[in-house]
Amino acid sequence: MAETLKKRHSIARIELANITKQYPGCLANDSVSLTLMPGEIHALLGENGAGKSTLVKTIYGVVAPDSGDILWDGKAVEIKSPSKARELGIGMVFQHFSLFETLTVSQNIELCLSKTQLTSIDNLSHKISELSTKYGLNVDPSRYVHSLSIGERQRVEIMRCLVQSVKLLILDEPTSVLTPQEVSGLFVVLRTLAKEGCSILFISHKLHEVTEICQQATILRAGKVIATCEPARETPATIAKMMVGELAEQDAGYSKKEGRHTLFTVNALNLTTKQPFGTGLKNINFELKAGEILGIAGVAGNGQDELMAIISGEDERNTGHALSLEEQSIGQLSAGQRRKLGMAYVPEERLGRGAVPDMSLTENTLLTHSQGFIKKGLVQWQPLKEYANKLIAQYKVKCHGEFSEAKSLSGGNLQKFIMGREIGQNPKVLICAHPTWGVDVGAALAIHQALLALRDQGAAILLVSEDIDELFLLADRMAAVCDGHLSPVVKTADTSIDQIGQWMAGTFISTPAHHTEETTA
Amino acid sequence: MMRIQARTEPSSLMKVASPLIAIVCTLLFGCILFSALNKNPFEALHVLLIAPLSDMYNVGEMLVKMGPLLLCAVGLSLCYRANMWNIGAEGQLLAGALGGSVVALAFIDSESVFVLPCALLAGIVSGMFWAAIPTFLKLRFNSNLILTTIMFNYIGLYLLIWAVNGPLRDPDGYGFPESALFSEAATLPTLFDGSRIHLGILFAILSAFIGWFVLTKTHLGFQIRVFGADEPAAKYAGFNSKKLSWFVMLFSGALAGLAGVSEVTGPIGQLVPNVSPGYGYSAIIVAYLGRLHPLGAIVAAIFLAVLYMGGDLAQIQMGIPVAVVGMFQGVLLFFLLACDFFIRNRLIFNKQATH
Amino acid sequence: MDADLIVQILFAAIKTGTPLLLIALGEVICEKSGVLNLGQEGMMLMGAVVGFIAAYATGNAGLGVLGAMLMGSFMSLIFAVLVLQLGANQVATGLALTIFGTGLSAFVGSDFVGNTVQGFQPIAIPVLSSIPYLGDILFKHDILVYLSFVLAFVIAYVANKTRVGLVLKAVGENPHAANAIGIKVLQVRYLAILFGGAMTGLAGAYMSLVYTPMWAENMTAGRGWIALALVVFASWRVGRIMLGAYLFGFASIMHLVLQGLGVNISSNLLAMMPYVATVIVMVIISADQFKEKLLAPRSLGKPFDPRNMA
Amino acid sequence: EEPFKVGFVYVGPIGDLGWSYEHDRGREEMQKYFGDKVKTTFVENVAEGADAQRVITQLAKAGNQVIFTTSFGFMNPTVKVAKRFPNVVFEHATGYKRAKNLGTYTLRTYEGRYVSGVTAGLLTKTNTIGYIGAFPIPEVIRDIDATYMGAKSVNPDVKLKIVWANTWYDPGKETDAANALMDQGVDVLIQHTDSPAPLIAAQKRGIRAIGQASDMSKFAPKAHVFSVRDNWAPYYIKTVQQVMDGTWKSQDFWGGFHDDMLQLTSINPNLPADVRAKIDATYQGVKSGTIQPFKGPITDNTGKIVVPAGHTLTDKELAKVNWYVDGITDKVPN
Ligand SMILES: Nc1ncnc2c1ncn2[C@@H]1O[C@H](COP(=O)(O)OP(=O)(O)OP(=O)(O)O)[C@@H](O)[C@H]1O
Ligand SMILES: Nc1ncnc2c1ncn2[C@@H]1O[C@H](COP(=O)(O)OP(=O)(O)OP(=O)(O)O)[C@@H](O)[C@H]1O
Ligand SMILES: [Mg+2]
Ligand SMILES: [Mg+2]
Repeated sequence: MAETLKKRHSIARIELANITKQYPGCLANDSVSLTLMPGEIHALLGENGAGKSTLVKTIYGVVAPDSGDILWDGKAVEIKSPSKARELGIGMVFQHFSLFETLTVSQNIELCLSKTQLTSIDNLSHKISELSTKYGLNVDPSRYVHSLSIGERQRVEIMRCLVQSVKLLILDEPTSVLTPQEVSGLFVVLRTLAKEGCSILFISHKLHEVTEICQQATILRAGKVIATCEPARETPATIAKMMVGELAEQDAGYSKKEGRHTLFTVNALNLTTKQPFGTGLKNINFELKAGEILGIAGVAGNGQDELMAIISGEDERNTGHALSLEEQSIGQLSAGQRRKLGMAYVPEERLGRGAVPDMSLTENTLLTHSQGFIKKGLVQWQPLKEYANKLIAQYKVKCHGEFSEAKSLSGGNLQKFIMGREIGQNPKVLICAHPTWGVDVGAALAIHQALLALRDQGAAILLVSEDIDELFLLADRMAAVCDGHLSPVVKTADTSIDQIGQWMAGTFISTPAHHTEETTA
Repeated sequence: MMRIQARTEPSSLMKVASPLIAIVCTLLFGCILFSALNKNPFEALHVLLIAPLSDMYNVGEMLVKMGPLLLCAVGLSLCYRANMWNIGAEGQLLAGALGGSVVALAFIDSESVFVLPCALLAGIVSGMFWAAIPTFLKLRFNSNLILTTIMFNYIGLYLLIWAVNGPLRDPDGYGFPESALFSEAATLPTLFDGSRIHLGILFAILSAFIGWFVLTKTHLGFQIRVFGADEPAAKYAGFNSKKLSWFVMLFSGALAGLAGVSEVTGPIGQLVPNVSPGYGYSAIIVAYLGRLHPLGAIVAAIFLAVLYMGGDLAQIQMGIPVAVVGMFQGVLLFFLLACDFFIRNRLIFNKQATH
Repeated sequence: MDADLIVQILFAAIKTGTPLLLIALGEVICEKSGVLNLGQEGMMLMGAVVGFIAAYATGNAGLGVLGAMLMGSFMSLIFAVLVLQLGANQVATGLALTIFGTGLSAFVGSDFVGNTVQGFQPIAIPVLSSIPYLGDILFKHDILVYLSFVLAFVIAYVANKTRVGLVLKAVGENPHAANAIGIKVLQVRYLAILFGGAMTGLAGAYMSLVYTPMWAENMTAGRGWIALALVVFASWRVGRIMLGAYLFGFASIMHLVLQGLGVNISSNLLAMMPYVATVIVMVIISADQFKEKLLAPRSLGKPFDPRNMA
Repeated sequence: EEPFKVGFVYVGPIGDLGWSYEHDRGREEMQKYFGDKVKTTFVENVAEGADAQRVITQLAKAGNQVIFTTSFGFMNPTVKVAKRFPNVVFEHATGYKRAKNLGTYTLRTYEGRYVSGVTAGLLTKTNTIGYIGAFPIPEVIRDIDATYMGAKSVNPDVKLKIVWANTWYDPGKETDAANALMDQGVDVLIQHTDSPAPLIAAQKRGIRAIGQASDMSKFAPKAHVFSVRDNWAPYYIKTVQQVMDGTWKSQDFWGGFHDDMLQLTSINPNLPADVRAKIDATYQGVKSGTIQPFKGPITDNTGKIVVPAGHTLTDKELAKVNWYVDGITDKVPN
């Protein structure tokens, strides 16, 4: 301990000097410098597309910088590849998962380890289980990744780094889909690691997390370092101001509304899962009223995916009378037909599902918004383009224009676009998953306001999220899912984070003893 | 120093220029190759690439060759756009030829104007049927389309051979495996005297435009493109994937079937065991060279037809063996495929060494 | 049909299935890494002709095999540079490779038409070959057949049980993720393609040195396509490739045997048998949709360019 | 002076060692015979579909004065082109349609088969001869009959097993067919496909086989009995000469041993002397016409009299044979 402390004041773990990376058409990092001491938890902040991921990918050897130097423990190094980075003792959790779906969790982890690392671990699965109980990152090493929910996948990503002993751990938005319990569990891990002398570079858009655990913060805008600060001395609001300039009051706390008449009902919905490790739905009942936001909290993998799929109609099984929209049973309708009746849907995977990567924004508008743009089977491209441009302007989507391919947008901007597209159809019912996952504060605010405006127009919104804070901010009524059961639905004002947290853990389920996958509190 | 950098947007200049670069490279290669073989390289290249388009007769023949290639390639372009890996155009073409021949032979004594449309229709329907079986097996039993379509190519071939050796054999044909010649009423009219340009070629060009129209102008085409580019997105949007699969496969089967029946009722005039010299397979190259674009397929089909014809002419006029022609064609295709690289990338020359 | 005949048929089925097995074993590795190479026919012909020439010139069939494998790899190298380095479309490049190889092999081999070589002789493996029935079916082949047995087991082991197999699968499933964790995607793909080429060359040598020890133009007669179908048939599993290759061999032998036995069905219809049988078996075994989806390499046929990493 | 131009259209590659290979050798010999007076052109690998007509037309347009189209599938295309080029002479092999400027020619391969049958009948110990057929067309059916009649004439117990390979040329498949026959007790192989693969297979298994179309002795020095070689040169020389002289007339020409268009080549010295003697005798007999395979009475294997006593099949009738003679147990494929 004394050793590390001494080092702390002598040699930096890593020092970046004037890192510059030019992408065609965009300067992603503009002479960025940054120093990280052993045992330091350092936040890297900035709005979407500021260059955070690029910078950390440079450190991890995935991206080659155009110029600039990296000093590791005081010595100049050239990190040409991720294996070189790992050799040095750098671990990284990617923002966009780099997992292999057809491999098991332990195979995924094995691939990340070098031969020497592998030989030092005699039983990998065992080690994984051990770590997962130790850190409360619950994943079964023998499961295939394709059967994991997004939250679980993120845990695997983190586990990948923990298995190798690292000196520098880079986390690119690791908490965006974790439950509060998981986040605090992770923070325990991070603090322990830091105490052991590991440096941590932490990227997050959730500023209260940053103020909670980070000692230092570097803020990027348009590839440049525009400020550094000590988060402990700041509040999320002041940091946000540094990041995106002037903002309206952030979580001013929006007004809550009472729903009006019932628009959409789910009545005694029972459903077996199609996925081998999915969760079946058990007797789900709720009503969605016009002019309200109903929030559903839950740890990933507790049946949210199944619920969303069956409501949206992507799951093509006929549910008979379990689902109805304005008293009309819709169980037998296809996803397309449900859309025509006024349902809209924002999925959690924005690229590859919510938007086609290789298509322009105009085409991506047509993906779900065809009403009024199809005449006799022909697409009216001109009006559609104009409309897409309108969406881009209205939701401040940063892009070159309606012809930009979806994949060229940063995640946050794409999310704004998708939200705009769905809201733009004036849906009666909007089902929305993780609306602000990985979105910067500015964009998140815009999305929140759009949702509230839609609610105020009288739409019913079902908001499924793992971000409890966000649910409390937006939802008028709330419930939680656990193992395919839905808790009672209560007014947000009448509940607390604590109670919802308990419901997420399954305390409301009457028949006890069947929730084993408890997360650590 | 020179390095390669990815372009932000595909270059539209290079989209046009790249085939030209490819051709220049091939010409250079051809010069070396033919000089090494003691053939006059300029004459050889002229015969291979220009002569097929040099007079009206050759142009006509080129179109005859292009027709079936184009018909198959348009259908395949749509299939591949929708991620339906249909390798079965060959079998569908043969099925079309067989189906059309059955009708043409059944009404061999008729002079009705309806015989030809019926034969064409029968060909189209047979091609669709032949595409429908693998589609059904895929959608119902999840069997792999590449595998079943390849197998159905062979099954179709043997079925056709069986038919020309058996029930459809010309009773007055000395037992040879050929059908009787079709009657005038069952023969596609030629468009110009003295050439073999027949109605089927118009069908082919029309089909390319229909394919282009469907793909770019209609909602159906949009759905096909989404379905192929990103299946989860198509599901999310609520597109009916079965309907789309059926559509592209039946469309492709219909066009391939039309190609088959146009061959037997057109330039061949009877059912023979060798209806197709592998049109269905060559059409795969055509589809890709045309960048899976129905109008691009027109250019690519013309190009391939020229190449094939040039091969024959090179044998006739210069005695260049077919083996050398094959080599030359392969290299030309390599260059064409390689040059696409510059649509997506550029060469950058810069003095200061980086990194 | 007596037992002897059945033994003979099975023996022949293995021989007939062997070239298919060899190509499919190479192709499965190539496809597992995410690359679809449709150039087998061209590579195989080049392997056959070069193997034949090498064996003819040196009088040593072993050198012939070596030459064929080198030639196969060289052909696949052309393919690899085009699709990996230059991002050319895999399907079209593979087909172009077939056109090129067919022409080139005819050109190279034209002076060797009408010659023959001393190929490999069958070797009865001591002890094993005296097992009743089984010995006669399995252990009286020539060395290349034994080699194909060994290769099948080695490849199955490597693909399923080793880190190399894991890396291969990872690259085939998600090259971007593989690149991000430091796997050299292009390098893996190069090796996989070259291996596929070598195996296809070997299959060519089997044709021109063992099966019919001679060179004749276009002597492979479309076997590349069948092998391609076999890989799919086997859902990229090595064990099932073996089964499929022999099943196909068996079916194509049976259509001839049945004729010899005087079965009264048109020979053309009998000739469909192997293909129909393949489809039927495929339909039966691929009913588990979910499992099948997991087995196919996800990035199959899609280009990967590390420069375009997002 | 401009050379006299002659064109050839082949269905296969000239490297196929069989049908197209021999036609090309015939072309070469003819070229050698005429020297500079003649310029020959050939196009190989021509598909029998729509391409054939174009290639033939192009040959005609290129100034060829005689064009030989050497596969049955070229018949109708040749007819069509012949109509367009009345001043060019066309010769089509194995077909039956003729015109003023279009003649046909074919081989009496059944003569060779008869000798092959006699030899096989003597050589077989299992009394089972194998016949690998390509496609059930009259030529092949006729040859099967001739083979069987030849064999039966020396060995009354002989059986003939027939396997259709459904290909003219696929070495692998021909090997499979040979093996399938040998597995069923065949010990002499006769093939009607073009590659030497069956001979090689026969040699491996230590049985005997007879070569087809070209001299295949090299491929199986032990197994090889003799090859019945197609020798097209005499016909090509004769025809071109006639056209040059202006004496050519459209006709249906059948060439056999007598015209030296069919040859027994490389008769294996390792044959027993009596067999060798019988081969020579039969050959002479067929050549001189004292042995006529299709001389009545012949009954087919359904019991119908197909050639009445005292009648010998004419060429026209030979072209239409579609029955098996009595004693062959198979049925003619539809
Ligand atoms: N592969 C690439 N090609 C071209 N430009 C790129 C590429 N990757 C990143 N960029 C550019 O670099 C900029 C910074 O991207 P980066 O991913 O580092 O942002 P970020 O700060 O991580 O954003 P977010 O908060 O959304 O994760 C982007 O605006 C983008 O324009
Ligand atoms: N192929 C590409 N061509 C051009 N730009 C690209 C490409 N791929 C990515 N980018 C750029 O990379 C930037 C960041 O991409 P990235 O995928 O890291 O966004 P993101 O991290 O998902 O954003 P967010 O943090 O909002 O989720 C985008 O702004 C985009 O402009
Ligand atoms: Mg990022
Ligand atoms: Mg990002």
